[in-house]
Amino acid sequence: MLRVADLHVHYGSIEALKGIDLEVREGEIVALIGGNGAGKTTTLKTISGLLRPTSGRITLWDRDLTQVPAYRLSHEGIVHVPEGRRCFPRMSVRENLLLGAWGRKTDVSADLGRVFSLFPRLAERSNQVAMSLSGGEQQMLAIGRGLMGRPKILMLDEPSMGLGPMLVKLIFQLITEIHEAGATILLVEQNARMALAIADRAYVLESGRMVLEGAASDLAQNPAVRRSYLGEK
Amino acid sequence: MRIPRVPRPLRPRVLTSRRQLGAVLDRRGLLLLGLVAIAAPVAAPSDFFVRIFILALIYVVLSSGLNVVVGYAGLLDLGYVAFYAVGAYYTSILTVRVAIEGWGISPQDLWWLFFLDLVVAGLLAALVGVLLGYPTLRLRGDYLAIMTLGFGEIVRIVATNWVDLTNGVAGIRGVPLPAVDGYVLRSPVLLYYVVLGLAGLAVFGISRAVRSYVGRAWIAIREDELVAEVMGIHAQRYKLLAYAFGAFYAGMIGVFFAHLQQYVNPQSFTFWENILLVALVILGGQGTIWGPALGAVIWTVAAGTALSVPFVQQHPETRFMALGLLVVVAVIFFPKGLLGGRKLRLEESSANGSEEAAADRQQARGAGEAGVDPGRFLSLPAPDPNGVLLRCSAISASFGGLQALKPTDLEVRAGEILGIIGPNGAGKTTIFNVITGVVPRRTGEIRVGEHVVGRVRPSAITRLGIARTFQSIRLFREMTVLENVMVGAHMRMRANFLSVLWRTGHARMQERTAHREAEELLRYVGLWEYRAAEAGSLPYGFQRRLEIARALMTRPRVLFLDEPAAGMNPTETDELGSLIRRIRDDGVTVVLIEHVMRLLMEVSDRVVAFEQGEKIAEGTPAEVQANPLVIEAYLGPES
Amino acid sequence: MRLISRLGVLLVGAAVVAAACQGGGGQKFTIGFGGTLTGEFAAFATNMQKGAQLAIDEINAAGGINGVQVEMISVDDRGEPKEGPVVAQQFCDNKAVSVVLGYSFSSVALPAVPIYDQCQMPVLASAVTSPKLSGSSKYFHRNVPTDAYQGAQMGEYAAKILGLKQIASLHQVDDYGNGVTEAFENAFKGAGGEIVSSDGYQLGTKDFLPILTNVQQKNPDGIFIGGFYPEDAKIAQQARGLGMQQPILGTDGAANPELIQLGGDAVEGLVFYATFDPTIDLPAVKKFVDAYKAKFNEEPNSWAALAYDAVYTVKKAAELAGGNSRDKIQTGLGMVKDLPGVTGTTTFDQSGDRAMKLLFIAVKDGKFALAEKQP
Amino acid sequence: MIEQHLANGLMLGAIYGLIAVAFTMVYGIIELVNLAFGEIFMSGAFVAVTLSATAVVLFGTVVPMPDLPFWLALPLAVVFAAILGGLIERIAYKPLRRAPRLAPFISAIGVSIFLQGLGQSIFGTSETPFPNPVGGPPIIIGNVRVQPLSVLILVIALGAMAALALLVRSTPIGRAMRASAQDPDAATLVGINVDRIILVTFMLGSALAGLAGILYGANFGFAHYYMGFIPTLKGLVAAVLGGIGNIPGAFLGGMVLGIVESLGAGLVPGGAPYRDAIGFAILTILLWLRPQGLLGVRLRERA
Repeated sequence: MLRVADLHVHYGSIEALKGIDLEVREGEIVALIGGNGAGKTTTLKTISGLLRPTSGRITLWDRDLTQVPAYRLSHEGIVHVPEGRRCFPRMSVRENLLLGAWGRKTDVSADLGRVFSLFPRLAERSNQVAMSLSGGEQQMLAIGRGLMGRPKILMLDEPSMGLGPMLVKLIFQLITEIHEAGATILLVEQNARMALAIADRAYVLESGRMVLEGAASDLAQNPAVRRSYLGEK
Repeated sequence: MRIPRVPRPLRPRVLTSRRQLGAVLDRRGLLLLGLVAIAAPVAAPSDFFVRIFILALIYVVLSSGLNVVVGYAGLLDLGYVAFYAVGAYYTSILTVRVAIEGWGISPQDLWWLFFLDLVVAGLLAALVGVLLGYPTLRLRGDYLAIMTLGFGEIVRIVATNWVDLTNGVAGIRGVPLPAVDGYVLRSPVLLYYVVLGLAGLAVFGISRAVRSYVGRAWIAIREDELVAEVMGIHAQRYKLLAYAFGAFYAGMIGVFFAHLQQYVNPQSFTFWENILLVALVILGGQGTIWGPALGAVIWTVAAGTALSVPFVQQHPETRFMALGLLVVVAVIFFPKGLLGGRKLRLEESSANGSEEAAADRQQARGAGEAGVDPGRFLSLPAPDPNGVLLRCSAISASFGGLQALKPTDLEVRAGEILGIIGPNGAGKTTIFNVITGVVPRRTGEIRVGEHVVGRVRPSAITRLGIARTFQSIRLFREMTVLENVMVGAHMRMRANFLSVLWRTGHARMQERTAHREAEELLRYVGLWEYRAAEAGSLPYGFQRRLEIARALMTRPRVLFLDEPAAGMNPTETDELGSLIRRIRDDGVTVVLIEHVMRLLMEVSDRVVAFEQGEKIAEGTPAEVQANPLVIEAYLGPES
Repeated sequence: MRLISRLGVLLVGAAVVAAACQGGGGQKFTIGFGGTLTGEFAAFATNMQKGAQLAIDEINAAGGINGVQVEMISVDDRGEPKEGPVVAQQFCDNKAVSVVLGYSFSSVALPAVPIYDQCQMPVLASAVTSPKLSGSSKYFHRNVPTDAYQGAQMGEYAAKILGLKQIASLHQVDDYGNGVTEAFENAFKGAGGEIVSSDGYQLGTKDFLPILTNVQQKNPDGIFIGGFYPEDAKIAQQARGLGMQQPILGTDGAANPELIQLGGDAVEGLVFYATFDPTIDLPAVKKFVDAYKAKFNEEPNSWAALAYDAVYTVKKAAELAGGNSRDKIQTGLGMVKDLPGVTGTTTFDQSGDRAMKLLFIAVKDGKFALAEKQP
Repeated sequence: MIEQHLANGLMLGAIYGLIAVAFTMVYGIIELVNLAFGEIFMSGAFVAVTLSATAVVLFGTVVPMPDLPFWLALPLAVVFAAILGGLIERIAYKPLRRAPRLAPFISAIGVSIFLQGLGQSIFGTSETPFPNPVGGPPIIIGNVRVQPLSVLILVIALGAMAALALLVRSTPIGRAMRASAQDPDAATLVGINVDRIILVTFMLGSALAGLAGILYGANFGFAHYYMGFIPTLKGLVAAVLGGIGNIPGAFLGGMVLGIVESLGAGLVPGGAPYRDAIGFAILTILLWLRPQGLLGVRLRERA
């Protein structure tokens, strides 16, 4: 469904991605794991158009997205929930969610109802401004806002970052639920253990190159992965 | 025959100054520049150009002085010209209205007053700078700009309307030309050399100031005032110093201007002048030594020579249309200024293979081999009798009615690693903020050892041996890695401002010591190779470590780490764990907020758990992990 | 480093080129014209510039000065005092320039005077009226009378001829406004009148309601404005808007046809004095007015007229002294006596000022006309 | 008498308020102090006066003009100002989106200088008369006299401000504006064309500045290429007074500044020449006591 081929991205003179290939099939959860500075966030930002690749192709159902401006991509069905949640801090929960459906006139309130039923905490706080929410609630809001965009593919960047163990579990549970409801998900996670637990397939990125890929369960058994990313000595 | 090079002593200048200079200007370059400056009036085809050069040099002083405030300390000042006015009016009033008209002294006998006034007016302007700067200290960014604009206008309007003192718009006439022992410097060429001397003095003084710990403090404030404060920099004091120092030069050159014109009136000190000066600083490159000077020369000479172009003479407004266009084009193509934005990057730093750098490296390595113990810098005072370093009793904090931290007791014992856990919004970071003075506490008492901490600025708390890092990394991104760490030495820099300008032996030695310590700390955290890289260009995990090194540079008794492992993978997290242990073993007590339980539970001696602004559990890691309240609120079952 | 040394070379190079451009001429009589040609207050100098240009064109058509064609170099000082010496130096350095005209602001002329003094350049200014310039240098002349003289004339006129008893005075806070108003007030009080209020305002003020609201309370029987026509027009409009119907007196600053365009009905009846009256029935004036209108599409004002006369005064000086050098012009200016022009006759006194008779002019039916009552 | 001074200040304040709102909108979205509003202000006045004349002198030559009625010339001039503002944004600010903070500010200064010179080239150095579009006798309430035009100015300004505040608060486009202001990247990710939103904001702000220029010109009976400078400075001060970024605050700031100036110039003996200083002094004192402005919210330091 989503295919990334030979993607190169530069920050100034530094090459952050050195030709990566990646594929997400419909209905999958694909995890992208790797160390700091490996290029995980860069990959997502490039797919969602925030960064321009130096070369390479990004296609969704064979439609070339490489030259589509960033703001169009969410309308194409690529929705990116960025690292650090990035809710609109001085707007209410409801306004944040409505913005998720920006540009769409139909069925907005129905979608709003669906998100509220998925995240009852948000429904309770729908008139609070986003900056007054706790970290976990903000993450729910960010994901909810993403869902409002009716994603064909939902890209989550470090949804567990900075959350306590219980919340991390809750967020992963929610991701599984969303997936079971039919969403295709590309997940970037530092918490490789959890990510591999829920993913169908996974990629391992190191210094801008894909070094491993395969079924998530296989990778979770791979000794190199276990040593580098699962913290086994 | 080859003469073996003797390794030179370690020179801190090498790494720090070049980047700040913007354009690299070595000794040869300086010499050449000096020669060009000296030859300029002789080479000039007519006195008209000499007059333009004189104006250009006046603007060099003004823009360089303003650069201290805007470019280094990061305070957008739209009222700087007021200090220039203070200097010009001070000398005019004293010379003409008091001495010549009031006391009937002949101008010939007053020639020395000009030279005296250069200094006195500079000091007076500095004083006014402090007075005007004081009420603006709380303001940030654009508010500050508008307020300084207001001050500038007020000074001008008062000068216009206080006729008894300033003679209003009519101005003060008959200010004598500069003279030496009665010989009047009537020739523009001689006047040029006077102002060249003043400009040289200004650029020299400013370059010395900014290449010292004072300059680092200014840049730190510009980059992140709160963090600068936490590094022990009394931000308000240094902002005032920037105002005063910048104002000094404006006052000084104002004196020259008045005597050059033999006349002052408020029309020379308009808002337009302020705008122009800010534009010159930005166009040339704010925060570089030569940028603003270059901007001033280009602008003045271009605007001046345009006066001779027949087309411009017929359509005078095109002179300013062209300048306007030029500004837009220049800003679009050089947004950081002509000399700005030339930074040493990661790759360049290793390519910086000059002999000097090599000598540096060798020297530093030598020092390491000589068995210097990194922990030496982490020297600790003797622990207090109860073994408690920090005791908080019933401290609390609230924002806008929301009580973020309910009255809480907390003690930190010497030599331990204390872990703090809790869900988001539980008040963990707030505790850090209250202890480090970043957030005012509503109630309670904090003791460091025997010392009761009053309601003081963060910098004062840092002086008590408390250092911290931030949850979201807050480095001085535009400074190099080494400079970042050196900022941490700020509290130990005792050379006063004058000896910094004079670069006394004491000041130099101090700078060298800080440099050496910073390099060793960088080696301690494993970042030595990156010391010349810009901090913002480091990978994320390195930035975390750099923040720790910078905090350690303040030689703390207690180090507060706020989620240092956030965003690290397990391998990095493990490395971080051993670094934290090493820091503790070297004698620094550590307080650690962390969500990564594997790390926290492994390294902590004790753990405190918070929820909703309250302490809910305290004990050994095992105890806390087993605490049902903690499990319910935070860890969840099966942890 | 290379950047900076290259820049130095570049600058010096540019200077040389510019200087080369600057030389030239030699066969021409060159007049320097300095004034504020850009910025908020550019109108005064552009008017003078036009007047001078007209005179130069006429003279050139008639064979020039002492047989030499005349050209004018205009330089903008932007109204900035710091430009004063630079512009002066530019004229001094240019050996072709033998006299300098113009000047919009005394504050720009004052720092320029010592430079002209040094290079012995005669100056004949046409719009600066500060008493401080009187006798500031033997090279400095002007063909516009000083504020002190003009203001006093108006004060006496208001009290004695118009018979006003109580006047509220408004003045722009600068050399010109302060000087002219002080003279006016003293003369008016000396003649038995009373000044009920005296308020200042900054040049360029648009909103006079605060002052006028106060003036209205005093209910004077006349309002005097020591300022320029844009402000005169606004004061008149706003005063009429508040329902004040008192007669308004202006100064030579009002002597500009724009006053009527800007002020409309509100300035009807406004009385002021001037050195120049476009409606006066003299052949020379009519010729000047017609030629000016034809060339510039607008009515001439007194600055245009003064600069026009200044050029003819320079011509006369050159002819009297028998040469076109700075030296000769300087000598010649001292010899000019009762030279007729569109602004009356020109003679310079010891301090370089011009003594002359003022005309009192009123706005009548949307036009300037000699006031009914003349001294 | 004090009532009269208040009435005087109210009208002046309405004009300052409009410019302040223009500053605040643009500042709110890209943190830029757009000093070029001064020249947009000027262009508004000139276009209105030009369209409603039978002929004007442009570049020194007489050009016939359509002689439109004021009520038609006004909206056309406002549209012109909006388009000019949009052009400036595209040419001088958009390339600087990722540049250091002060760069666009300096670019704005450049634009301002350039347009001033252009104004002088086109319209000459003299003031152009601006005929009073609303004649008629003054309205007298008690012992206060106001011009019908002043009342109209107040009504137009209040209407424009209210419409704008409503637009930003309660419409989707307003929501998108706020979102782009608070987090442009996140706004892009939800599908908002941030560049276009910024352009729209600029055009709206420019329309207001142009409107302010027309009202100012009509009220004081002139148009001049330098006319925008001082009122714009005042508008900026007003925006800061009100707490920059806050639309009703900016308008309130304008009102406060207008009234304080009028009272200061009228009631303080010898105060008239100091009127500009009065405004700045108030600003200084207020910022000292309340650094976030009248209605601004103090943002808590993140740590």
